[in-house]
Amino acid sequence: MSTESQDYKIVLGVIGADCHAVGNRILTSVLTQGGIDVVNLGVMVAQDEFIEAALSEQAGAILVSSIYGHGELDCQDFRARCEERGLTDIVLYVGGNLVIGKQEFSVVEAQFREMGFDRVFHPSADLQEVIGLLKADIDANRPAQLARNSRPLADERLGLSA
Amino acid sequence: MSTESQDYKIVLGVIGADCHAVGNRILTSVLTQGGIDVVNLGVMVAQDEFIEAALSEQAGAILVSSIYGHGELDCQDFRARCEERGLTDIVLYVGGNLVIGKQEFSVVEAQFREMGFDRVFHPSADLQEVIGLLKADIDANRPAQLARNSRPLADERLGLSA
Amino acid sequence: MTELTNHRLDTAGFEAERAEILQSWPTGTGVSFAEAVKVQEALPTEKRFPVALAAADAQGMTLLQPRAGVALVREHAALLNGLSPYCDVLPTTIDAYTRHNRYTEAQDGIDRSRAAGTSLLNGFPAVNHGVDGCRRLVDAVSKPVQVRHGTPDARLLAEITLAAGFSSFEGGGISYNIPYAKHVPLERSIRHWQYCDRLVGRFEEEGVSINREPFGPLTGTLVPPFVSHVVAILEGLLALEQGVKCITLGYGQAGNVAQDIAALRSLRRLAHHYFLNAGYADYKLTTVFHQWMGGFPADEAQATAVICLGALVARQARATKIIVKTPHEASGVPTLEANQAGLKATRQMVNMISDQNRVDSPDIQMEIDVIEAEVHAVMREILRLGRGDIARGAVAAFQTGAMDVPFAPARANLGKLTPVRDNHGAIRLFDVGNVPLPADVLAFHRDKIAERALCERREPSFNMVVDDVRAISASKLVGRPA
Amino acid sequence: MTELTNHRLDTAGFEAERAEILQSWPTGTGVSFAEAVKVQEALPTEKRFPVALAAADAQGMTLLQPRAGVALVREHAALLNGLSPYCDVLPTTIDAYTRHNRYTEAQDGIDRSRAAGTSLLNGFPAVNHGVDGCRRLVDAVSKPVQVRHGTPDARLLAEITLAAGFSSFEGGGISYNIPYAKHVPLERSIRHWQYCDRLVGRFEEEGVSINREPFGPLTGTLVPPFVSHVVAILEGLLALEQGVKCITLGYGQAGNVAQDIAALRSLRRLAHHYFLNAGYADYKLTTVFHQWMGGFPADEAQATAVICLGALVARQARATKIIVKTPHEASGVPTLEANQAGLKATRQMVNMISDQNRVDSPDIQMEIDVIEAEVHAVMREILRLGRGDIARGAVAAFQTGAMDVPFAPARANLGKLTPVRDNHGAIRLFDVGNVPLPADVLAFHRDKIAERALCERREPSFNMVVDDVRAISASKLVGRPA
Repeated sequence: MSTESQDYKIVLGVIGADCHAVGNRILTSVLTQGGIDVVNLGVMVAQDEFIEAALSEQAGAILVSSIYGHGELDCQDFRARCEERGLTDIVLYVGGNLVIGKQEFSVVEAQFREMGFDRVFHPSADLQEVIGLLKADIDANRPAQLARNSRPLADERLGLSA
Repeated sequence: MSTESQDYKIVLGVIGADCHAVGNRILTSVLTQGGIDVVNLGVMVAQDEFIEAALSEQAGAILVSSIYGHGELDCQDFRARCEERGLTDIVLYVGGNLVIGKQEFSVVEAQFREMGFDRVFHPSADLQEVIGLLKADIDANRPAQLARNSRPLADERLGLSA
Repeated sequence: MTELTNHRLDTAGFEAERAEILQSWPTGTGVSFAEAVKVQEALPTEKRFPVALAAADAQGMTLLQPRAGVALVREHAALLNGLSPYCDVLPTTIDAYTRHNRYTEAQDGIDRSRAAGTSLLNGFPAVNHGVDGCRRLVDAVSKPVQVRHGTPDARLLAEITLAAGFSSFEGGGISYNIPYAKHVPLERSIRHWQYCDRLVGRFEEEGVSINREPFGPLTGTLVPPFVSHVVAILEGLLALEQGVKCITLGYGQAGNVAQDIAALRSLRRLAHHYFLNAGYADYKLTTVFHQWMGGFPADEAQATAVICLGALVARQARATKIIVKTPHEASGVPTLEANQAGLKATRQMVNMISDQNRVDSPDIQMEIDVIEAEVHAVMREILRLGRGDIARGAVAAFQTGAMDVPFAPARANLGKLTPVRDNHGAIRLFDVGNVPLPADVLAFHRDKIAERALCERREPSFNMVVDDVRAISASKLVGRPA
Repeated sequence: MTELTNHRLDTAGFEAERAEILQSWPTGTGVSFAEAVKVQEALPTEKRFPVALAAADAQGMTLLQPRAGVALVREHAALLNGLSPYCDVLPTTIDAYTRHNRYTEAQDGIDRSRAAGTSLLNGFPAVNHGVDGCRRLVDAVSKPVQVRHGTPDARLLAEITLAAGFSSFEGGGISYNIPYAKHVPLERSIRHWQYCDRLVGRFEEEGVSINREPFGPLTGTLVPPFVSHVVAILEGLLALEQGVKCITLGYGQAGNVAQDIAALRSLRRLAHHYFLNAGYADYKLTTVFHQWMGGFPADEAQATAVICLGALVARQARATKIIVKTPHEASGVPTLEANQAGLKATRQMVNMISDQNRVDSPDIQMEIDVIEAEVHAVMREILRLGRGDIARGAVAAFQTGAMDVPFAPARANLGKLTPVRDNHGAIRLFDVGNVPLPADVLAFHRDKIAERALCERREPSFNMVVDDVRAISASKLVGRPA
């Protein structure tokens, strides 16, 4: 596998009026060390800011955090908005305390998958597992092999690419 | 009301193989201060010991404690045994942790009332309330007024009776 | 806006500003100060926050307060009345949209909550409910109620809630900006909170006491005691200048028992020192201890243990009030039952510790000495930067990083200071950033961290900090390598 | 029976007694010592109690152990396996009929439990299940298992359970008589426990270590530390004489943090003092701390707070093991889930305290001094009464009341000593009875109680004691007047 040499660029942020900054810092640190190129938008990020960053940075995934319980309101129509803006086939993850109060996780998960998120995470999710899933999902979503082969593979093998 | 001058004698004990002595001490102390004449048999008391004491002391009630969970086994047929031994119309109370594990109190109460106990108490029952109920139940169970009137009422009124 | 200084707002300017604020959202027009004073005067004693605090302080009691807020008035009143038997003073937690003055979104949340039959907001949108809605709430409960939020510009919120009979108001120009906002300039939020404090001062002048409580825990994550103490002292001074008289300073549990006790004891002492030195004498100072504000274990029994440690330390340190967490903490907004459980566990622990021996030790004294040296060093720098004015000085200190709150979202905060736990779990400085601490204090921090590094056979690094941040929810205090 | 003395039982007498005991109930015939040694030798390391204790002691860890026992083997194994992930060492609590050697009633309980589909016994009737049943249990679990009971004559129980691979045995001739029986003479129970200890000594001689744990908390109700310490030291000495080598001494939480820490620290020191002075050197000493053994609050959140205080103190005092209570404590035998909750809360608290500063204070040192003076005074009297023999001395001391356990059911106990809490909640002596404590110690107790009486404006009386007994379940430590 040559996945090590692949680039995994993601856009990360805390959505809505949510200013919980700690998890965002931790995520950035752990994902970066896990070989992910993190474009961190910080806290209080609007849907459009996520989408614009993903477009301009050519990111493979958007990771949306929501800790304060308004996730249900803030994440409405996120997938539709992405497609509307031409961001098709992007991997969408969401995680945190997504709803008000303690609810069965499977119910919350189903709700957010229904809303178009590819994966839904607990606040206590194992970040190493998240890294693994993220890489797999981004790989699975990449343009066909042919297109990819047109990139300078030799350099990649020699580790010469920046 | 002349209840103050009445005697309220009860037999108290912890039934079966149960050696929880603390509650027994506390009960004795509080009931005595509440104007109840307590014949305390202590811990590890057999059904027959309760009954013999109630007969010989002419007690108006038997208070059975059970803390260790075997109450269900130890209290079986208590009422029947009382009647068999000629102890009819005695007030029977039971209290403590009567069954194994945390069960709905109303279920336990129904079970022990079915077994012939007049009242069933939590371990955290209010002891002042128990004293009130005990006096009322003993009074209600006394032989008819006529018989009672044959006792030396004058002495009672003067507080001369031992 | 004129340059920010720590001086009492002049009456004409204040009244002009007020007129503007009350026009900024339709419910603002429901506010009349004369009416507000009458509403406050009509409050029975048992609903006055300052009375409850003064009584607790005089009798050496510790009050319990939960957090709670839902979208609709009736549901919120029912929630508070469900909590009331288990606590001493009541909260009203404001929703996140209102905190950012997004009243349109808050209204949307109210409407959707009505439709859904359950609160979709994480708090009570007091501005949208207006004076009448808030008064219905205050009328429906039987204990003092405080507004708890996280609003950089809380002027309209303060006008509406205080007019409705809330008798305590949490927050401050620094503590409700740095941890709660991203783009708000510090001079702006401090100025807006001068307004809130002046409003409280106006009530005091009418003989109505309103409690003010700067928000102690800041980001709630490995905040060194001196950092939150400096903010508390600054906000206390800013409030006193505007005429506030009843002040409760806060501290969020850090986890190490000795450090936490030292922190609460030194907070009281340092505050009196700065308040009295600044010439204020006519004030009532009390303290509030926040149970662990960082990540909680998901398991409810484990979460209750975290709550219990906080309760124990708060009582050992003789806090006037405890802000109580719940066993649902890891899942966000708790149910009524979970909230009651947190209060009951806290009450039991507080009661069991209440009469016990005063806790003291050389370790506690050492922590007090360190905290005091740190606070004095930063306060000196703030006064220097502000040329004697602490409002100007505070803004400048955050700009230069002389004051720096770890893990804060605000751009106004430098974010270079990085804390880490030492080998006993006390919070030390891994990177002091630009904070001007004395050399001996820095050496103390370095030695303490080196002791841990040696024990764990790894160099101190940001990984160690990450491990610490996640430790309590993983059932440890210190984030050791597995 | 020859007169009781503290000397190793001679082999011939021991073997004769053994033959008799194994005949006393049908399952006794299933015991063969040679087989028993083989079963013990075949135990994997992770199932050996002494190994777990030694490792914890060496690494400064605190082990957690729940209580659990139900009537049937399969159900009991399932229960232990449900607890196993949350604890370090396993219990098997024996039912109350077996404790009184009423094996016929125990059999009735087994039969009725089978019929009812739920355990009607409050523990595991190990004698009735015999060596085979007990071996099936030990085989079904993956951690060390201890027998926990309250049996004045535990000879057959010890034979059967140790032959089946249990590797720790709780109890002692005093601690399993005075709080657990009514009519059993003390010389008889001590003699029967010499047998149990000798049996363990025989295993030690075969190279198989078995842990012995005298029962620390006694009646679990306002027991002054010196009272349980004297019993622990006596039972330790009695066990050592019979060849026991792995001893865990216990203490039950009294509630006052300073006194509890002092008690556990002094217990270790005093035990070494008496053991070494008596000429024993080849032993391993560890300690066990029992979370609050008195009445619990019915509310589960409040009960968890009581559990958490115990966990904190146990870890601050560096106990080797904690016996963990559950949020169902007030209702008797807990469910699996409640038992897990108690363990999880305890683990979280222990972990959070684990790395923190050693707790020390003048108060703790004062309590240590008092406890040591008390223990030495009573031990001197016991040695005097026994003319140098602690077995004879123990019996005589209980007879005269020189040793006296509060609230004990046994007739062998005088019951004059009456404890009460002082103004900080520490346990003091309201009535010393016939216990020969030094005058300065008595004055200390008197002063401490007077301080409380003054504070409560009432004379010390048995009412104060009653209030104290009921205090924790009513959410207080000290039973103040309403």
